[in-house]
Amino acid sequence: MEKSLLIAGFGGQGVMLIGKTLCLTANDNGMNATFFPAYGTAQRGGTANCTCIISDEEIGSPVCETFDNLIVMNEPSYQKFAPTLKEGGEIILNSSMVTSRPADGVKYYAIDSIKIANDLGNTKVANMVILGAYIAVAGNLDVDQVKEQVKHALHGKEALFDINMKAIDAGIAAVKSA
Amino acid sequence: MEKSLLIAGFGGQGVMLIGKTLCLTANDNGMNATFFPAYGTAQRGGTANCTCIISDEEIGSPVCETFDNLIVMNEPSYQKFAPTLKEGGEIILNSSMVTSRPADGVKYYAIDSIKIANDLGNTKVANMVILGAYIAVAGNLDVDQVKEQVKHALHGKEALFDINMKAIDAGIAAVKSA
Amino acid sequence: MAKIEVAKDRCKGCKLCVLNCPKNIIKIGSDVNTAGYFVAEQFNPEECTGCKLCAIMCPDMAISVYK
Amino acid sequence: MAKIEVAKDRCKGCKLCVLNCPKNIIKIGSDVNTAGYFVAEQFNPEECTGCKLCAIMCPDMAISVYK
Amino acid sequence: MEKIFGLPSTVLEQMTHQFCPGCGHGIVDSLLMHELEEMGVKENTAIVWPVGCSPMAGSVSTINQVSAAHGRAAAVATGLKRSSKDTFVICYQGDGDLAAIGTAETIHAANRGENITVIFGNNSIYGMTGGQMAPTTMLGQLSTTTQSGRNSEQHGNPIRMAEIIAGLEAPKFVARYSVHDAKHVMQTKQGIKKALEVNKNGGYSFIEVVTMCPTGWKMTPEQSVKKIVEENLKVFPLGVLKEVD
Amino acid sequence: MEKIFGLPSTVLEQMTHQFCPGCGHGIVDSLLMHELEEMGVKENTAIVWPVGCSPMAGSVSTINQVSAAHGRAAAVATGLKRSSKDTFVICYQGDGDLAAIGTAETIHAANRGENITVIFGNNSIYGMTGGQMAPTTMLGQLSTTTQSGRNSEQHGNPIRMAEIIAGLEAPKFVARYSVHDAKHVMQTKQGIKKALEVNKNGGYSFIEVVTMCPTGWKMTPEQSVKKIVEENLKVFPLGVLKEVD
Amino acid sequence: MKKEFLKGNEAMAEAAVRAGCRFFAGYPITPQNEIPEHLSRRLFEVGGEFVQAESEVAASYMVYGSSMTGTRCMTSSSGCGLALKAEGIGYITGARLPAVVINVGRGGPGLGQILPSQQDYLSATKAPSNGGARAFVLAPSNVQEAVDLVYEAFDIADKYRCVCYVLTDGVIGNMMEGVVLPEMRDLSSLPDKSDWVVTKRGPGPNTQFGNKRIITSWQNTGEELEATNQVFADMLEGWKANETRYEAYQMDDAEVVFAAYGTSARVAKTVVNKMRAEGIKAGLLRPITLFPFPEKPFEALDAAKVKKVICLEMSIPGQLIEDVRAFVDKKIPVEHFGRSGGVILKPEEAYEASKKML
Amino acid sequence: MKKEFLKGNEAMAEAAVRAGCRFFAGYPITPQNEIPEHLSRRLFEVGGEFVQAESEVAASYMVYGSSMTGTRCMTSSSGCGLALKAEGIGYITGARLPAVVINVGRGGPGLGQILPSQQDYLSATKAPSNGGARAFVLAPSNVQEAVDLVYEAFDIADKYRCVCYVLTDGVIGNMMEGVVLPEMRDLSSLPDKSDWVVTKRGPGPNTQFGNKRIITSWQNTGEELEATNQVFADMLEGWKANETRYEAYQMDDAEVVFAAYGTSARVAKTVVNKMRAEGIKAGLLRPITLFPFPEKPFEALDAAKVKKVICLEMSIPGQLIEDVRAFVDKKIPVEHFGRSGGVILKPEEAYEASKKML
Ligand SMILES: Cc1ncc(C[n+]2csc(CCOP(=O)(O)OP(=O)(O)O)c2C)c(N)n1
Ligand SMILES: Cc1ncc(C[n+]2csc(CCOP(=O)(O)OP(=O)(O)O)c2C)c(N)n1
Ligand code: SF4
Ligand code: SF4
Ligand code: SF4
Ligand code: SF4
Ligand code: SF4
Ligand code: SF4
Ligand SMILES: [Mg+2]
Ligand SMILES: [Mg+2]
Repeated sequence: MEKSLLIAGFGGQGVMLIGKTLCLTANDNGMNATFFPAYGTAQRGGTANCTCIISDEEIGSPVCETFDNLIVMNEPSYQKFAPTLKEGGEIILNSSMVTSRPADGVKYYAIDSIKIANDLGNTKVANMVILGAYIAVAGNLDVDQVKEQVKHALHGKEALFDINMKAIDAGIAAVKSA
Repeated sequence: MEKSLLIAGFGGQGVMLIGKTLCLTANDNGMNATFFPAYGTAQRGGTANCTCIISDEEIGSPVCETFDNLIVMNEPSYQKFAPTLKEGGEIILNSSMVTSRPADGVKYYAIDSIKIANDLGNTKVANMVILGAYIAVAGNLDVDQVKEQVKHALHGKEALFDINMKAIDAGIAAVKSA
Repeated sequence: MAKIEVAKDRCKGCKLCVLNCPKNIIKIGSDVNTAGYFVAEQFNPEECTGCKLCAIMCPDMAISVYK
Repeated sequence: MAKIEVAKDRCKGCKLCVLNCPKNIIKIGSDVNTAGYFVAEQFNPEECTGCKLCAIMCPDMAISVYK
Repeated sequence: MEKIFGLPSTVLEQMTHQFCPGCGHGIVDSLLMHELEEMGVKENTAIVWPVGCSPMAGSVSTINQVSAAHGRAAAVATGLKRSSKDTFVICYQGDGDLAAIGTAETIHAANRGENITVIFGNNSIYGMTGGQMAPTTMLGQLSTTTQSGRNSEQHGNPIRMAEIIAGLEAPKFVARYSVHDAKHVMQTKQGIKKALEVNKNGGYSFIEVVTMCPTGWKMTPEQSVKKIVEENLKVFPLGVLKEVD
Repeated sequence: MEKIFGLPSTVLEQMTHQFCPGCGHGIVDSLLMHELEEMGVKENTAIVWPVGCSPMAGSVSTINQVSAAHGRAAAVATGLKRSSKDTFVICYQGDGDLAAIGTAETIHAANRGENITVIFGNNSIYGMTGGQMAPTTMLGQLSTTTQSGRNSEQHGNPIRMAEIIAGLEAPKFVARYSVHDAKHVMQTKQGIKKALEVNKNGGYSFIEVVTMCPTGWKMTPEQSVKKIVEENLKVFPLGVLKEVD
Repeated sequence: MKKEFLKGNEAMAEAAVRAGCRFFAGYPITPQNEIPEHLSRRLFEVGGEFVQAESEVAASYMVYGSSMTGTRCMTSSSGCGLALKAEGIGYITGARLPAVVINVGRGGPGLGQILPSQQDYLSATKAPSNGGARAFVLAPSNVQEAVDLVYEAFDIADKYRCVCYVLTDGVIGNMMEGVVLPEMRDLSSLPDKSDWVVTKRGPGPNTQFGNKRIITSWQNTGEELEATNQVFADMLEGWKANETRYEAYQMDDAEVVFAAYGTSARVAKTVVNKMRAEGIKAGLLRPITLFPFPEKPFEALDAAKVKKVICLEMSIPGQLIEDVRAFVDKKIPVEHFGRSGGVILKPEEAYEASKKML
Repeated sequence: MKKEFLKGNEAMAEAAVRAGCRFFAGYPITPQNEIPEHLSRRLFEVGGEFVQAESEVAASYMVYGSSMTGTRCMTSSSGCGLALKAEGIGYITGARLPAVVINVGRGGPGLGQILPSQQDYLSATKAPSNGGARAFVLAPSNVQEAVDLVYEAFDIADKYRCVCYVLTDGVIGNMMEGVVLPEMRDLSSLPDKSDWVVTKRGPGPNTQFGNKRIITSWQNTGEELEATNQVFADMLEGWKANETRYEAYQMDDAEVVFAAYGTSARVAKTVVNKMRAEGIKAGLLRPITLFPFPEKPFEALDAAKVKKVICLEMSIPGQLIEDVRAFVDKKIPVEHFGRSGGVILKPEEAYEASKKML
């Protein structure tokens, strides 16, 4: 099974980190994964987005027009990318920054990542909340393996392990309780 | 009728001037002519040669392997180019500098240009002697027109007109008397 | 009497105006503009001399000065 | 006692040796080499000091000096 | 109250610079736009932009503009000016552009004394491509291609272009400025004015401006300003290097 | 009698130079060939020839050689030397090559302090291509592209490369010589020796040699020598410009 | 009209002046030096500008700079000099500016040789630069045609706002031949470019806001660049449909067809004449536009009639043959004979080799 | 072996190091900067040298200089950077030196765009330089293949003493994908070059007299250059006969054949799968060597079976299509669909467009 995901937001919201973590996990787990970061001059201090495809089989195109899942981190990204969701796909909304909501019938999860992160004591882990939420929604990756990846990325900052793990769990919980 | 001519010698022997003069005359006379000077790094202070083709009709290739006529101004050029004469072709030899002679049956004119020029009072007009000789041999150009060209080339040096004209005539005479 | 106006959507919160105001009357505020930057603001206009140093220093031509 | 030898087929008759011999004992002769150049020659070897100035000046490395 | 400073008419209100926060190019561009307005030449000016960050200023400007290939601004300006003597031609180039790939074009346009003004935004880094070493990078400075700092053995030393240009005969005005604080920005403004006047009177002028690239240097604008004072100006001394009347 | 001067073993007896009579390149080449023999480095030397007349010396030499594209000798030398530290690398370039198309490569190899020696045969003309203006052509000098003489308005002024190179930090020896007479040839010989020693000890050295191109100047060798004294040396002063130990 | 007797390079340079060329930047390289040399004098006489650039790279950008003022302009070079101009040719093309480029071909690759050669066919026709840039490529085969095509090249460049590339070689550049020079164009009769030149104000091709003119080969987004690519693609289709030119010589009943351009086509003509004299039905198809390539006459060759196509080229391996093969019926064998690297193809050897192929 | 998850550019750079590359000279340009950046650190670690050149032109000649010492060496660039390297590529080719060149394609012509594109097909395959120089051109379509081909490119370059050119694009250069890196080559296992390197004595390829080595792309006479051209031509024939590579995917019974390389081939695969799922007999021919072009599988397409060939490319106008058209039976219609200028081709649109063509 192949799952395509687009993650979009401002630069600095951790868009790339989320995508890479997911793909690294899949790769280490023997699955195929492609991570393609959009680049261009418009990127300077502007928006950021990336495409992640994870599959059991060989991956054809690493880019696509429509996606199984979207993670939208802010309102402009929502406006731009909401139409790229496949029929039957699911959106994860960072509701702290996205005010719009999908049309009826589109499945989505509104995650107030900043509030959740603040409640945990550090605004900066908002992206981990979203990461957790996605794992819960997609269901194709093992939570513990993802956590290992995050720890790996935090190498040298062991003090932050705990709060990041909590944020992932909180994201998962937010989806489950939705 | 198309006539191809190769002129070869040392740099400084007037090879290019002879060729250009012939072609200019033909051109002014409504005939077609091509003048192609060989060039290359080996030329520096070395040998010089050019191909002249004169014809009533459109000229195809401006270069060829074999020629109706050759003008050879020195021995090395003779060695190199003698084999390029067409069957039935004619060679004009600057016998002041060329000691070899063609095989039996090949028509040639040995012109002792330097001696003739010296006799006229100026070694430098040796090339005009050769020019005259060629006109006589080829027979496709009008002597007076050629002389006009030479005068044109000597523009500003009117004092030299006379000796140059004489040199041409001497060249013609040398062929006729051969 | 003088004052400055910061064009909110031009400002990128770089602080160069703050650093160069001889009167120290500019700060980066808590307002975020559409590009996500915290914007500079003058907090003591009465002290402003209209020296234009902040404006000439602004890489984004965000500051207008009035006198 | 010294003398020079000019390698006939290297010489191009440029006269630089002639111009630079402090003893003025080189000239361009009337001999033509295979490349068509008139070749330099030493005409008063007994005056030659073997200073090598002619040789070092020769662009064509045509001169050998003996002492 | 009267507006005594604001957007010049050479700048489009509806567009904002795409520069990073605190980028020195923005300051230089601001000075240039004001100056062009003040000199009344904005209708017949063509700015030759290189490839690099500085051309991002182009989109906010109302001045006619040309994009030169990376390094070739001075050659483009030469062709343009020679074929249109009434056009006021200005290049504004970065250090990768002017001092690396464009070394030959820069020096020869100056040496021919082309009737142009070259403004050289020296930020000691390749900003646009993500922070690689430039010929003007400081010794010890980190960049993505000098990950343990530039060292003179492998990478050579920071090169001083204004000094090279000043050593040529034709240039009429050559100077180096900095935009790290307001005082120096005011001086830079005078320099640009002078350079453009030389241009108007027929002659080549060259202004090097030491600027900050917070993004490429991986510093805040505040830190960048400090780095200029503590490091860059020691290698790139300010002042007028050549002035001919 | 003993032979005290003759062909060095770095020169092939069976080949003669293709230079025109009185060409200064031949003198410089002769000095270089003698020097390489004297220094005992002929077996592990590579001469990087440019495109121009100077490489015609190559065919008579027994030294390993490389032909660089026009202007790129210093870049070729950089790659060669960096990948083979034991090879002694020398460039011998003309003025069109080094001071026009190769300006950037020349300056940046010098600025990086590449461990090479650059010998610059400055004959104020494009010899090989038939006598076009070079960046080092004198004002007033006739050439096939300045048929009424070079003038500074249209063509700029003769450029002084040794001065530019001497202004950089890395070069260890920079000097200008001339080969118009035996005394100056002897000085040039010392300069080449010094430059090669610097190279051997690890460092960049640059020697500019003012030379004559009788063919390009449309003069006899004798007139050419006179022209150097009367014109060229006034624009290109001789001497050591930089020496670092 | 007086038929002058001129060297190809000089004649082309003069033709440019008469076509209204008022700017030239170039760099010396054999075998085309008479072009810059002639123009260094002539352009100042007619009020234009000549710059001997510091390099071929710089020369190409000087031309770019001049063209954006609306000035008719040109550069010329040979061999590796063209490789150095590749980037600039792409910029000119991408910015949709008119310019004329002459290549007087020499041997390659690399420095190769200064002697005449036709080894730049593919580079001229397929990839004069990066990014899919294409130029309109003309190939004269005598001095008169060289003059006429250079003269016209400026019109083509202006009409399409493209690079018009004249591909010739050291034979045509250096030979002298009779030629009638065209009249001096009145500059005021040249196409009006006021709607896009950078020396005027008002909206232009790249203007988003206000009056400013922007000359650039950069586009802000992929979509904008794609749109430009599409305009260019459509233009190329138009060229293919309307602009191809060729000469068909003795083709009516030809059974042996020679394909050749430039100097080689002259050689081919001599060979055709010789074969015809012997009763062999030979003919010549000579592309005059190398790009757009005259596909039709080659596609039209009838396998029932034509026994062989022989490409004569001064290039080994053959280059023109790649295009010829692509369009000729697969049933007709297409062969190559050529010389290369500066060796000039001679009619005698071409004749011998061709006879062997029959 | 561990499958790492790496960015294409970085992975190619590391593959070069492991293949024994010990010299790199380059100049920054998006989208390939991670190649020089990675090598600026790594090459010094392994005892090699990295030079950030003053320009692309200089970089290409530094590589030329390094290669003649026998060192495995490389340069990389994109778009207009390759145009500037054209002259150097010709010199390397003409002097018969081995070198690897990577082009991470971006939009063009001119400056164009930094976004991914496939607009350099013709320049890579037909005319990477002047004078008829050709390079061996490889086109990977995923990161693993990019690594493998870069690794092998050094062997190819050494084997033929040619430029081996890896043509990829901004998608493959910038995407991350799982990849198994090849082993580190033992430098002593690399081909012996002592018979021609300039750092040794003894007769070499251009030696006339004595022991000296001469590295040059110049030849003293047209005849000598022609002989070199002929050697090169023979080598190209050998490539055509022995070295072409392609992937045939679902081709056995294919009625609709896609032709695509690199990133577009991945898109094509997705389209093929989708069509197959619908019962349409689609297949893909993916050239891996772009030059030598795999002519045979295209010539072999049977007009009785194949109804259409569709070239998918990130280039408008199409470029690969010129080769495909030249070799496919004229009876089979060959069409093009693509995006250009930096717009990445998407499988959905490719599918829609292709369906319309059926
Ligand atoms: C021929 C060419 N080479 C490389 C590039 C890539 N490139 C774009 S901008 C740039 C340099 C940016 O540095 P600089 O000139 O210092 O300008 P800055 O961005 O720092 O202002 C480079 C190398 C290019 N566009 N064209
Ligand atoms: C890229 C390139 N451009 C131009 C040329 C033609 N060319 C050959 S030598 C030369 C210049 C010769 O002048 P210079 O460097 O001064 O050397 P000289 O012959 O005077 O010693 C030129 C322009 C070339 N071979 N390659
Ligand atoms: S200098 Fe300008 S951009 Fe920076 S904080 Fe002040 S107003 Fe904002
Ligand atoms: S005008 Fe002067 S005093 Fe007023 S805010 Fe700006 S810098 Fe400060
Ligand atoms: S310097 Fe040498 S070449 Fe010149 S005349 Fe004397 S010996 Fe002959
Ligand atoms: S060695 Fe000295 S004295 Fe003797 S000939 Fe030569 S220059 Fe004259
Ligand atoms: S990268 Fe540097 S130079 Fe470029 S806009 Fe940002 S701060 Fe300015
Ligand atoms: S043309 Fe000039 S530089 Fe070249 S060999 Fe002749 S004299 Fe020497
Ligand atoms: Mg910079
Ligand atoms: Mg010179």
